[in-house]
Amino acid sequence: MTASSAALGSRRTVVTTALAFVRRNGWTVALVGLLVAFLAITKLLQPNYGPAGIQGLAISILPIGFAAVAQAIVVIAGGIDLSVGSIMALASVTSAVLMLNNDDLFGVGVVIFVLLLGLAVGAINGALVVVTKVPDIVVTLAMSFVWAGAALLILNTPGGGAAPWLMAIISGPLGSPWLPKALIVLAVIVAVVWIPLRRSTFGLAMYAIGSSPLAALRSGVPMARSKIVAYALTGFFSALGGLALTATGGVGAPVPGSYTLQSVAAIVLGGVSLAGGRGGVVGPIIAVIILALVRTDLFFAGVDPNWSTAVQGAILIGVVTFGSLVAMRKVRA
Amino acid sequence: GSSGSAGGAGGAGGATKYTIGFSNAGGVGNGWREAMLCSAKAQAVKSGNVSKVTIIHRDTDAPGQLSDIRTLIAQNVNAIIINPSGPDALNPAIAEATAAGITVIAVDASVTAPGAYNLSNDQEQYAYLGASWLFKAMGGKGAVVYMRGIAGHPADTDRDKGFQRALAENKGITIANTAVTKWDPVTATRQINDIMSAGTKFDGIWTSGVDSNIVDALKGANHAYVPIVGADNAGFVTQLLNEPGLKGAAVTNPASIGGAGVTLALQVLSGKKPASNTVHVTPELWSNEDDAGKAKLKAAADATLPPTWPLGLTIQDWTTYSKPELIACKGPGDA
Amino acid sequence: MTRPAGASTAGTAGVPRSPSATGRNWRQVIRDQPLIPLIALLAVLVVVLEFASPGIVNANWLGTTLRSAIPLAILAACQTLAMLTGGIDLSVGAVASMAAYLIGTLSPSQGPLVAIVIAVAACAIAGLVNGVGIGVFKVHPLIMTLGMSLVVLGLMSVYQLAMVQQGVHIVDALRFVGSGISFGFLPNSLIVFVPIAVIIVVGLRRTGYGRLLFAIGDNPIAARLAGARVWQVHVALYMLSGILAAIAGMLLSGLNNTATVSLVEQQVLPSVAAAVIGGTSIMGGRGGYAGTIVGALILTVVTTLLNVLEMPEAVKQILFGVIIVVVAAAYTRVSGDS
Amino acid sequence: MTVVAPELLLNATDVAKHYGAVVALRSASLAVRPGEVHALMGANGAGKSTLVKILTGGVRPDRGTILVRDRPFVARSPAEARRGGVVSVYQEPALIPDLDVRSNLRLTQSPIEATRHWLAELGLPELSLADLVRDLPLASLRIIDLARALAIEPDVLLLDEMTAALPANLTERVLEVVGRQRGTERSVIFISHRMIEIAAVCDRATVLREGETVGVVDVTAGSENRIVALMLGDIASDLPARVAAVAASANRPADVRPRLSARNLSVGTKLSDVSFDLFPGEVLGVVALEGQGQDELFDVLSGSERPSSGEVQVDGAAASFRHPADAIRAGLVYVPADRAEALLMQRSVRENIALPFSTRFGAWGPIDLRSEGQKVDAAIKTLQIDTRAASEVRRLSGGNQQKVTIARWVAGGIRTMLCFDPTRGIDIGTKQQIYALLRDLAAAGTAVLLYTSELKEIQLACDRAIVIFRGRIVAEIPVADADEPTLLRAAYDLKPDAVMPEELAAETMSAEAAGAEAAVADAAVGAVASQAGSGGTQ
Ligand SMILES: Nc1ncnc2c1ncn2[C@@H]1O[C@H](COP(=O)(O)OP(=O)(O)OP(=O)(O)O)[C@@H](O)[C@H]1O
Ligand SMILES: Nc1ncnc2c1ncn2[C@@H]1O[C@H](COP(=O)(O)OP(=O)(O)OP(=O)(O)O)[C@@H](O)[C@H]1O
Ligand SMILES: [Mg+2]
Ligand SMILES: [Mg+2]
Repeated sequence: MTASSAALGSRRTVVTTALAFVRRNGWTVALVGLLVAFLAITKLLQPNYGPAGIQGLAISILPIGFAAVAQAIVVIAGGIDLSVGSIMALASVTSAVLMLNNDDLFGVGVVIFVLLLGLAVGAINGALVVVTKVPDIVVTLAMSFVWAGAALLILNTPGGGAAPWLMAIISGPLGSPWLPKALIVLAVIVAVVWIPLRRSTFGLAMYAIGSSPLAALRSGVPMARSKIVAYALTGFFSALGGLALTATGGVGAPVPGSYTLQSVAAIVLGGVSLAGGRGGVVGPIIAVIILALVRTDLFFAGVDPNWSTAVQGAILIGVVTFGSLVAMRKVRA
Repeated sequence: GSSGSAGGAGGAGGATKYTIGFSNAGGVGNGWREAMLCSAKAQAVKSGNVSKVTIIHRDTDAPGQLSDIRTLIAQNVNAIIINPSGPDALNPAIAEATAAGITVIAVDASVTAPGAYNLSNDQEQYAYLGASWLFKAMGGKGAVVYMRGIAGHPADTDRDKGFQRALAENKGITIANTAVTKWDPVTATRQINDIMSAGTKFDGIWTSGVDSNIVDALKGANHAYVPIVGADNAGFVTQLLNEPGLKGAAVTNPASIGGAGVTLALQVLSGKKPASNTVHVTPELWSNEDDAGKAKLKAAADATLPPTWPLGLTIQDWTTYSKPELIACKGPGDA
Repeated sequence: MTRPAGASTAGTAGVPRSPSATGRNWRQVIRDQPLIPLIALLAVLVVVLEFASPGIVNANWLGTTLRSAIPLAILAACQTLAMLTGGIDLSVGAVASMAAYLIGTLSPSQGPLVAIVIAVAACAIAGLVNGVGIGVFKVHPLIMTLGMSLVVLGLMSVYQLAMVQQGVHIVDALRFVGSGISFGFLPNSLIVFVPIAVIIVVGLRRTGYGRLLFAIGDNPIAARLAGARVWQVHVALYMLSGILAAIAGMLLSGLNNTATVSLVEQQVLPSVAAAVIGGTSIMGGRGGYAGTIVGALILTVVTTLLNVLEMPEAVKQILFGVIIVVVAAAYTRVSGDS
Repeated sequence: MTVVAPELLLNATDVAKHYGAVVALRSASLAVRPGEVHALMGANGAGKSTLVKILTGGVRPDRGTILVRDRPFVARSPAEARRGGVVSVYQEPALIPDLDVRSNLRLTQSPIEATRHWLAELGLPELSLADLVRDLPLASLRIIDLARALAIEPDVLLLDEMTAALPANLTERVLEVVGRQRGTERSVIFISHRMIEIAAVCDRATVLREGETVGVVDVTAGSENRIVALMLGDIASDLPARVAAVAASANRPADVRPRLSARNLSVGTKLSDVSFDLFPGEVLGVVALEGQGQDELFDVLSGSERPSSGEVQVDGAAASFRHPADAIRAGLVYVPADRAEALLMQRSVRENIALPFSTRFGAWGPIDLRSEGQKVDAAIKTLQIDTRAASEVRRLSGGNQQKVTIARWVAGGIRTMLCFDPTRGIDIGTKQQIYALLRDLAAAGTAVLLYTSELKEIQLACDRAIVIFRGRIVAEIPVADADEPTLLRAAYDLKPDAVMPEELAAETMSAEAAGAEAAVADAAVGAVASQAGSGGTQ
């Protein structure tokens, strides 16, 4: 390389770094653009759309947001967890049963307990995958029945209660009316867990086992342990999703919603490769918000609600097809 | 459908026109829920007082429905009718709605928010009424097959309470088998066949929602008919009228509760508030044993409707549309 | 030009019997004939069922069991074929329901034959779109078929509202085939199922297309380099899956005398489970339909057992999950190369 | 030579390992002294890789003792072995495709600066650590793998067929670096199927046959014969005859039309203006360093990629391939180097061989099992495939797997065969069979295009060779002149007897050492040349 002034050099590195960032995170950057576009459309369709709408949006995406993060982690690590929804139900009923008629301090204990439960349940999933060597999708499909059954054992109808502070923590705005607490909670929890994780050796290990198990083994990655920890983290975030269900609903919900498949759809839209090793958690969270906005916009546009189910399916197919076309172009270029 | 658009256009300059939002949280493709929505639309047209019914309808749970209600608030509707996903979960959004001066009506199941009105089918009474009739029809003794809905669903829980109450009052009755049908005809058919295969003796069947399939299964297996209680679904009512030797009763679980909700909303909006915040639509029981019941069955029967569609198409005093208007399923202003 | 025979074996290590030779033989047998342990498991379950409810196992029971297992086995055929290529078809529930509902609503006006043709064509089109997405645009099958099931369910819900006046009529022939039982133990649906089963079992082994399904599941690059146009195989596969789903939907609507837009939804995960229990690898390249049929029977018998034992729903679900894990784990132990 | 310390650095005795009924290692012993480069030799399936995996914790042995510096050494994972000072570069790269190079180094806690140093030494000074591994060519990955291993200064470094996928220039650098380990406190265990490399850098060789150590040989001039004899057992005596048979190659009548012609083929910037003719009955060799456009050439001819300009002609008529199926229909069949690209690992030998029969849409129907069986059996016989483990191809040895990839096309009858490095990583005996097969096919009128990374093979199997450099054909060499020095110089695009141009040297060597290295490189070429010469006179 030829000599150049230090200033020019550093500016160039800033630009190249930015370009490299965009290149590597192209999908996420595009998603942010899409999100802004949808927000604009929403405002156009419904000039009244404001803090209340944002508030409602934030609360409604909280459980699925956690579910998407949960799914993203395990998929990055080369697995898939079809029991995310069931673990959410289990966490939801457990927290609701334990919190009912108990004081705040106890409630804090319950939250910790439920998160540990999520870790444990996830670790069991992971251990089964590792020990039985059965494909992840089969193990977790089977375990989805087990955890859903366990949730029903604990509570066979919606019941229990949520600690008031838990409900307060996610409702209402913080500071500006445009900043819903639910979104802050999601962002803070995910950031606190994910950022250090992503930078740690374990984070690398997770990407490694998802990207190439053989190479990971030979790079000295403790395979079984990493996989189990990845599943445990998925359980942890699923439990957060379950707590979010309790907190938003005020009761424990024993019948898992369609969160599992939604989470898979969200992470794929969010740029996580189902083959493992690629993607992050920011994309999936944005994808979750976009999916929620699409529904709102369809509603504001006066589309028959039955159509909107079809439209959502079509969007899912369309976006993923687009993504794979882009990938194919890249390979050719 | 032309009456809808005519009503919408004709009344433009006349009486006050309200907009109504409807939030439904479950069962895309579920016949009962679709009928509920159609009845709300039809009643809105019929009232002549509604300019628009906007429906948010999807498979979701409390968080999603909270967001839906807030979306409706953002639309500045005058009233919101909710088929709630849970009793307490929606309270924050309902409070926002009432604070914004919006009338909130919960139909089918109730909510606990103080400002909201509840207009619901009494599910506990629904089960109690049917089970009591059944146990009497069985002669106060014998074994009953108890076919529930979805484990963990609020309506199923309420119905279980009613069923258990009737059971407690009839000491001679035992449960031959409890099956959880998930309100899925395929699952329910499997279960009744398994029960018959196992040689389980039973003298009556109480089934939640899935009914005509059970009769079909008995018939298919050449099993003697036993007294059976189901809901006012088109297929089952036809069977009650036409199947020789079938003794049974249909308990109404009217989907027209949606239309009733519109009526209640308009009453509240026009200042005629009901005495209590909770209005129960009491279920009726139509048995094919007595003439009164038979007459009701005959009046309701409609072989052209899909077998799973509920026949409680109208509720006296609450809905005023005609059946074709309901089936047209057009709201005010819809083409 | 001839070479000494030694040349070819020089590259391979000798293969003397190891101490655990008998253990390995036992495994080898199970590995080559996975049907044997599956059928044994089925037999054990039947015995347990008989113990749990003495007298239940009789001709009548056989008839109703087969009758319920057949639609499940056909749906599981969709999963088996898709899984052989490393795919999955989550849209079978929506597609099969669509077939049932279209026939139910169209037959009064169009006549049963036209209604069936329209329904099967609609299902084939849904499958075609799946196949194009997966084969041409390389969309992951899980996502493609999940999206398709939403599209189909949404469209059918819209259609349902338009068709309420028509009512639903279950064609008599479907009732006869779907729910009838002849000679006390032979469900009429065997008329449909036996040819399907034979075609699939034999076809997988003895047709070029069957070979290609395995080949693509094992190594799509190799299949392509050998001249296979992989997308064609996918398109044909998912169209076939759509048609099979249509058949299953028809049988189920006949069996239940009902047609709704979500009739078959609850059978999707069991159909995947049946294929897994039957020994088809979800990773592709390994499996077969005979095992799937036994898998469907096993699930049916397990369900009956749980129904008869009146297990609480929670326990049922737990046991259902545990059985899948245990059977799949046993498979992997025996056939894997740990 | 080196002063050999009396005590052993690594001493493995009586190591055994079986997989089910297959005995991978019966009783292997390996004694490595400090400061030596020790060759581990053996035919395909002899157990070399298994022994490597056992020594580095990838596989648990059934039996045997392993001592490192006289202390028992137990490694339960590659990471644990690494901590114990035993590190391997495996046959396949151990880098994570979705991470950049730096993260890969971080993952293995490899010192970055030392790795950079070794990358430079090994000929990749410009490599950016921010590059995603998946974007790098295979050869670079092997080098990164090696640099990473060298950087942690292991006591024992195991290189399992390190050079198999490397172009000649990088191979030289690796041999040179490995050679430098001699006389230090550390040792290298070196596995390669290329005798020349063994002769160039190794002090001693341990030979495995069928899972057993059958001899330890001091590597000196002429010891190759002894090693080969030990490796192969009985069939060794058969080798020279076959080499001779190859030498008597075909004479083409003057009026014969080319089977396949490339006319001004270009693919982006990778391949420019390539034209050549391939005649029936000839084996045309393609020689190129890594990444000179040969991959693109084969991709175009096999229908995997479309040329950006130019034309392919088959039997004189223009042909356009959109898919491998088109090429196959035009009679062009392709044998990729990577067996994982060609084989259905879980399916039987029969299904693998019969695969092309059923790929056409018209052939989706019922299979005629009788005629299929006959064709498959004939192909198995022609290629002498060992079918004891025929129910799943993954259970075959690498060499037999490679034969299956060829048998597939033999079964259907071949007009034109495109072979991309078909002998990569397989043993001498099998290689000989493949050369003979290519000659047999050519004798029967087949046209064969053969790319090989082993220059020696040109003279063993080809009639003439074309050399590609930076996407262009820079030389066409008749077989008689195609000795290794000539080919190597042509591959670098050097005029005969010219000195390496400066820029080229800079590209392959670290800048500061360039002057010194040039001499070494020349010496290596010389060694290679003399080696080839002695091979020819056997
Ligand atoms: N998974 C397996 N199960 C049973 N036998 C196997 C398995 N893998 C390999 N074998 C047996 O090992 C022998 C050689 O296989 P191997 O993979 O070691 O080849 P290789 O010697 O490494 O070949 P190459 O050098 O060409 O890579 C074969 O005879 C085969 O039967
Ligand atoms: N995973 C496995 N399962 C079963 N057998 C195996 C396995 N790996 C290796 N083998 C057997 O071990 C023997 C030795 O294999 P190994 O890979 O060590 O040979 P190698 O000497 O490295 O051959 P190559 O020169 O081809 O690399 C082979 O015969 C093979 O059958
Ligand atoms: Mg090896
Ligand atoms: Mg090998």
